Amino acid sequence: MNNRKKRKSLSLLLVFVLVLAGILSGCGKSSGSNDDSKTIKLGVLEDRSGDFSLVGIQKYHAAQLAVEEINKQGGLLGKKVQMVAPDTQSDNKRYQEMAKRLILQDKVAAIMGAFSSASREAIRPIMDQNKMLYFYNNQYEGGVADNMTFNTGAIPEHQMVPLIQYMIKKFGPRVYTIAADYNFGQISAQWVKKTVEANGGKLVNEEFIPLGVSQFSSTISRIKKAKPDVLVTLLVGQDQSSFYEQWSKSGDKSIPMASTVNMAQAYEHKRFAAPALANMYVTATFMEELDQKYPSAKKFVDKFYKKFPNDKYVGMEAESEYTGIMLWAKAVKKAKSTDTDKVIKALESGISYDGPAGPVTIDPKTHHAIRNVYLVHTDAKQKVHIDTEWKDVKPDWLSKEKNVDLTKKQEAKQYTPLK
Amino acid sequence: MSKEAVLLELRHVGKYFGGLRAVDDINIKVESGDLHCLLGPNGAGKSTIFKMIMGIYKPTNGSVFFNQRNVTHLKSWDRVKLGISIKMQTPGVFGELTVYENMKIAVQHFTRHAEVKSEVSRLLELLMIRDLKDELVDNLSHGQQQWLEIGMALACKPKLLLLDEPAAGMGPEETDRTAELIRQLNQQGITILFIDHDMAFVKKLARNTTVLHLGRKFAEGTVEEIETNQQVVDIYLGKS
Amino acid sequence: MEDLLYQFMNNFAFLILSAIGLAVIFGMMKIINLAHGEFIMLGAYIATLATKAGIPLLLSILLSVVGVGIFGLIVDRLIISRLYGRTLDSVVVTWGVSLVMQQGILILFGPSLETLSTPLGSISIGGSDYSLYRILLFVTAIVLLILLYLLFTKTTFGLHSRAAMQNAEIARSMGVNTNRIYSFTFSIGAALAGLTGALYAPTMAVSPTFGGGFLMPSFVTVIVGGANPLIGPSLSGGVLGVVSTGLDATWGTFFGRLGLLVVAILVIRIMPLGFSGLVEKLSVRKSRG
Amino acid sequence: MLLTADRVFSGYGKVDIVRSVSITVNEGEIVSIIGRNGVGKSTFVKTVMGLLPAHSGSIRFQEQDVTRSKANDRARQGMGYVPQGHGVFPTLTVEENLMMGTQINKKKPSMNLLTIYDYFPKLKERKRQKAGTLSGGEQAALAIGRALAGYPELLILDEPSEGIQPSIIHQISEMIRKINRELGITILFVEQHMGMIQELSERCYAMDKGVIVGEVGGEDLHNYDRLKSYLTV
Amino acid sequence: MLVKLNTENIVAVLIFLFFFVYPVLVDAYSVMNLAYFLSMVFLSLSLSLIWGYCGIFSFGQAVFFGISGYFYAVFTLNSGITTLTPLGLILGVLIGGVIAWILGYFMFYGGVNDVFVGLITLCLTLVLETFMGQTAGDQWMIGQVNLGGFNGINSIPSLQIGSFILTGNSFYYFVLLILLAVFIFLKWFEFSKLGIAVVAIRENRERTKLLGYNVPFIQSLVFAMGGALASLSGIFYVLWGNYITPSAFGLASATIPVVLVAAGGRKNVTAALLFTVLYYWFSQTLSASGSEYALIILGLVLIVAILFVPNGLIASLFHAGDQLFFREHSKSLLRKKGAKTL
Repeated sequence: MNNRKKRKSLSLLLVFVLVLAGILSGCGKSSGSNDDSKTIKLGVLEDRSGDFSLVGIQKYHAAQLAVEEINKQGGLLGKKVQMVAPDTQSDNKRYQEMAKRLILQDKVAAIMGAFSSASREAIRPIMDQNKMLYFYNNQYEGGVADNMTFNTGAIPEHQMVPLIQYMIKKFGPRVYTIAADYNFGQISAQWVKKTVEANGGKLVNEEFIPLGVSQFSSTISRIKKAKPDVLVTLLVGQDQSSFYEQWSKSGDKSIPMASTVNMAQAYEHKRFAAPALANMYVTATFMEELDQKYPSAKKFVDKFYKKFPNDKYVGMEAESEYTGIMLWAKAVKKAKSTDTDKVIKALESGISYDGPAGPVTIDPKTHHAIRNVYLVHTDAKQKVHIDTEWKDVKPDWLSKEKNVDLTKKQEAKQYTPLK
Repeated sequence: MSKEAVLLELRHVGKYFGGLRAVDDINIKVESGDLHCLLGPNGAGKSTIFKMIMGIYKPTNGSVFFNQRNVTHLKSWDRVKLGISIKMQTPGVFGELTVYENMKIAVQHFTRHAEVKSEVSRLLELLMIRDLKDELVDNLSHGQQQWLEIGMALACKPKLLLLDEPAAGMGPEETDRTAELIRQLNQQGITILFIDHDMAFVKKLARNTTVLHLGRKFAEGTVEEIETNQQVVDIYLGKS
Repeated sequence: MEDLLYQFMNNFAFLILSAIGLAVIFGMMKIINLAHGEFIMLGAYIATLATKAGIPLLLSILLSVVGVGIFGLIVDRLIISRLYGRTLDSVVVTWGVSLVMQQGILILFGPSLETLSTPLGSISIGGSDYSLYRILLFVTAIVLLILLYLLFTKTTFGLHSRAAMQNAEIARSMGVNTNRIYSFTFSIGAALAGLTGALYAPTMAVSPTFGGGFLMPSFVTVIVGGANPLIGPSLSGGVLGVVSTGLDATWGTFFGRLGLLVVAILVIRIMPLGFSGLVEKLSVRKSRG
Repeated sequence: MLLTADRVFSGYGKVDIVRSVSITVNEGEIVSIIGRNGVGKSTFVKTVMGLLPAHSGSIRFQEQDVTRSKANDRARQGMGYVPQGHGVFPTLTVEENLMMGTQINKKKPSMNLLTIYDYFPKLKERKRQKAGTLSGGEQAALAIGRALAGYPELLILDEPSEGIQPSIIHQISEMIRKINRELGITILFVEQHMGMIQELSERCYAMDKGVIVGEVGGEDLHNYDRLKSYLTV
Repeated sequence: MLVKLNTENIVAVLIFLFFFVYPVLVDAYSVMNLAYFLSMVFLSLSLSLIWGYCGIFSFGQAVFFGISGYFYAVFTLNSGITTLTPLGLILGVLIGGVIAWILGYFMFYGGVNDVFVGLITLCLTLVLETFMGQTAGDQWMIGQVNLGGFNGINSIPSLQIGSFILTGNSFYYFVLLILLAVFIFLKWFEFSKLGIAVVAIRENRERTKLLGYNVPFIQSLVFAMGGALASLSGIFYVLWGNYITPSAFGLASATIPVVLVAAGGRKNVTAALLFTVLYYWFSQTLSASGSEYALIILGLVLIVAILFVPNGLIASLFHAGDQLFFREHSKSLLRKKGAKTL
């Protein structure tokens, strides 16, 4: 082969590789190089495709709404808030990649997001490593004690404890739990057990359903045999929500169901034809239907649908996301800085925001929220009735039983009730 | 002849496919140094016997002995290591590799690394296809592929070489060359068992012959005996 | 006992209906359709949307069958027809198809649909309620198996497709347009998936990920059943139905699910051609002996 | 002229195995193509049948250019084909195999299965049996019967003698001749079995290395040495 | 043979040169990100080895990826001694290899081959996903480590050699050096004695047996090597994110290597390497854009790639490069990779 040809080919390939390098590094830098701009960047990681998009899109829209409002009112510290929101695609790997990207490349001031506990656990250590302020605005199984993490959603003290007490008192002591077979379901089931025992009830059985199971005939037959007074359902995801339709056809509809995840999160009562979700009792920190009774809720719901007229529901996770961003904004204003330590200090000062479902206050010791809880149930036509409300429920299990005080002690772990 | 001299022995070997008895109760002895032919019309079970000797098929009943050792349950590759090697009816060469590479695959397993090249050359020389060393095997003629495959079988340094229709599809010149090659190999001490239809070819080579018909042993003896056996002639003409 | 029977019927119907479309496509064309779940999902969407639009359920189900069948035909003509005989490439391509379909539906219809109510109500036997519709699903599964058997053994199409499966070149020399046979087979497989989706739509939550739950049972049923779409699914559906019902009833859902997979692994190891391979072997032996 | 192939080039992939082959077959004739293994005989008849594309050249059948039409269309137009090794569908029953033939073209009359069973009485005995369980000779009969069932104008046979005992080869030759005489079906066959070639052909083309090297007809067909020179070089 | 001048080898040299200077050109995030892509390259290479070289089609690389990831997590978290992390890495790779060997033994000695290997391994990944998914309870402790169910295990220690913790650039270079070593090994392996036998097995399994090769043994061996490589990938993934979940065993994880190797060019390790990096970069960029069309674009790209470039996108580019610049129509499969689908 002659040398000229060799050189020609080499140079062509070199060009190819350089172009490739340019693309790779260019992509790495293009969006991250404007640190000193006139915006404050807020990272939002929510699933807009895949399994969790049902709730993820609601939360993403709520975040858009919150950021828009903040900017309308003049932004923060004289700067506009710019939302950086990759699609995490219901993929935990993606959560990690994107969290690192938001922190290291986009240099965001704080990160909101994650729906499932698994997604949260995927990114929480990254937040700790990089000292990034993180808001997990979601209902969950509780127990996370982490200096960098704040939670504005509902936890078992808000939901499970009052719910079980109410159900046992109203319907009887025999409780049957079916729960998704993963961390959320198992820890929540521990809460059920703990609360049932504390209230003189009896747990007749607890059954764990692997994620992705959509056929429930054996479970239904076991429940019917056990004849419980209350059926607690802690089912997660689209597949498992098929339970209700199947239960309504071959189960015993006279047994009342109780849940902390249904309706307020994934609006099963609107998606399923009656009476699949009939006779269901739920404790929630927010639901669209609160607008019947509470003006602040109505205002929020109206705003939401005005901006997103095609959306189907505004649930409690959307409210948490919205409130979380508002709380963060308030803290930034108070700290007069986006510096993480200062903002955390401001948040730990017992900061409070009057949200769509009443005041939400950060509990400094646990970084969880003190907030109102509503108990609702559905009638045979799946119409929602608001039964009771508890005001300013404290998330104090961590501080009382586990001696967590994040203002004094560094922590980065999740506690479970039975350990 | 002493018992030690029997290299290959089939004892009451049978192979059934479902209800079909492809091979039924066959006894064959091949002595060391023999040049032995399996004869028989199509469907007589000749190739099936070869496959059982090689361990490609497991006999339904009976046993295969090689060098006084029962090899019925040995895997193909272990039999190759004991010294049985085969050229199959349809060429099993690697069409997308070159002749040299084909030979290398076969040779490297039985020859020390430093000697692979010279061994390949020696075999290609023997087979008279040295000029085709760098040719893609797919471009070879049918006859050349057959030789290559014989070469690959030889690379395994066999004591017993099975040749299934070694001259099929060859012209007379190629056939003669093949016959010469087989005789030469036999003289070097390799025992050869082969299948063929062409009586002229068989007559040139074989000392002992076993005739199969419909899966059973029909006759055996020297080529001359077989040739004059009226019953053998009959089965070939379909009278039996 | 009625309970166990009812559960078996449920499991059997679910396994058969999950697998049947996949079995036809894999058995006849050796195409591994990773978009099978999405075809099922599409069927569920068409049935749900049509029913919401006021079309009677039965007609909506029919619409799904036709709709997904036509969709399958389009996918075949555009994509699969270029891959006949390339089993492994079909894995990659159909995976791509599934990504496109799932996200496409999400963009078009959002993350979930309002679900239909299961029709027909329930009957009470021995003091226990059983969904009539689910019993009907079991009957449908069996009827479907019979229809499929008739289609492939009694019709010209069936004869031609079995011939094409064995030796496409010779079938072509017998006047069979094998490409049309393959297209039609793929379309039938898709239509069956659509039917499955439509049938289960009123019993489950309908979302873009609807098909995901069907994928594992369908693959396991096809694997255990083997290549023959006529014998395979019915046998493996029966055996796996018993296994999963038994494990589920004694040790719970998790073991029921794990059991399916373990059976599949063992079956491939012991008889790679599955039940239908075994049956074919026995039947040849019988007709020879 | 029933079939004309004009300077046909074809092969697998891009390589030409058949190079510029031209033949003609007249109505009612029995024509053979002879030659050794691997000279391109099968490739050529597969091209005639449409199972392989012609790289260049043309094929006319019944005065129509069929060079670009597909195998299934040629079959429907009246070409019957008996592949090498007979190619029965092993897990279909004998009757189903035959039905493949009767359904070749629904617009044309097909042959009654009974007629076929008349020609091949063995097949009738075994009509419910899986074709894979038949003996070699029976499979050959089935393959011929199957092609016959579509009532072709032209029957193409690729090495009908292959894998068959010598005694049966003779029977098959007679059967093919009978089909030609009684049903008026034109025959084109590929062969290297001397006996069959001599017994059956009215005219034959000799092929070597992808080209036609000679044409033999009439008295020459009984010239053993001449034929032998084509079959063994 | 190794330094033969053709497009593939030139590109390989350039890629590695580029990788070595990359940290100088870009910020810390991009380096970490490429480290992640490179970790996933091992997974593709493992499939390239067993599928491309040996013709074993497997969905099971995710099995070894996940098992070794979990092993590393449990081992290092239990030992609590961070200097033992390299031992965790080595043991993890060995265990992945051994498990692959056992699985290979189970399959190949039992005569399971071709698409059935794919099906068994697919079932096995799903078994592991199902099983690991339900290990959230307290009964699933190994030593002091809870397997963590669906949420998986996090805060897994990074690799520490002596007192030096490998993070950032040092982790990147560590991965890169091992990748280079593995890459050179694979290139050498192709023409080694075993490598040639492996190609023979891919081309004609039965015939290779008749040349005296113990085919199931060689298949198991190559499968074990593939398992070890996949394990390396799994551990690097864990080191990158300090995290592992059962989704490592999921359908998507099982499918991705197949997709990458098939679309890149299965008989060519450079193609697998390059395509893996490009794919991860592309899909991540799409995801970061937040576009709802990301997955649709990705799906369409894969479909088009397989339909129009069946021998693999990158491998075909190499081939075109060879024809353009080197005018060499090398004759044999051993030299011309990816020329024909198997």
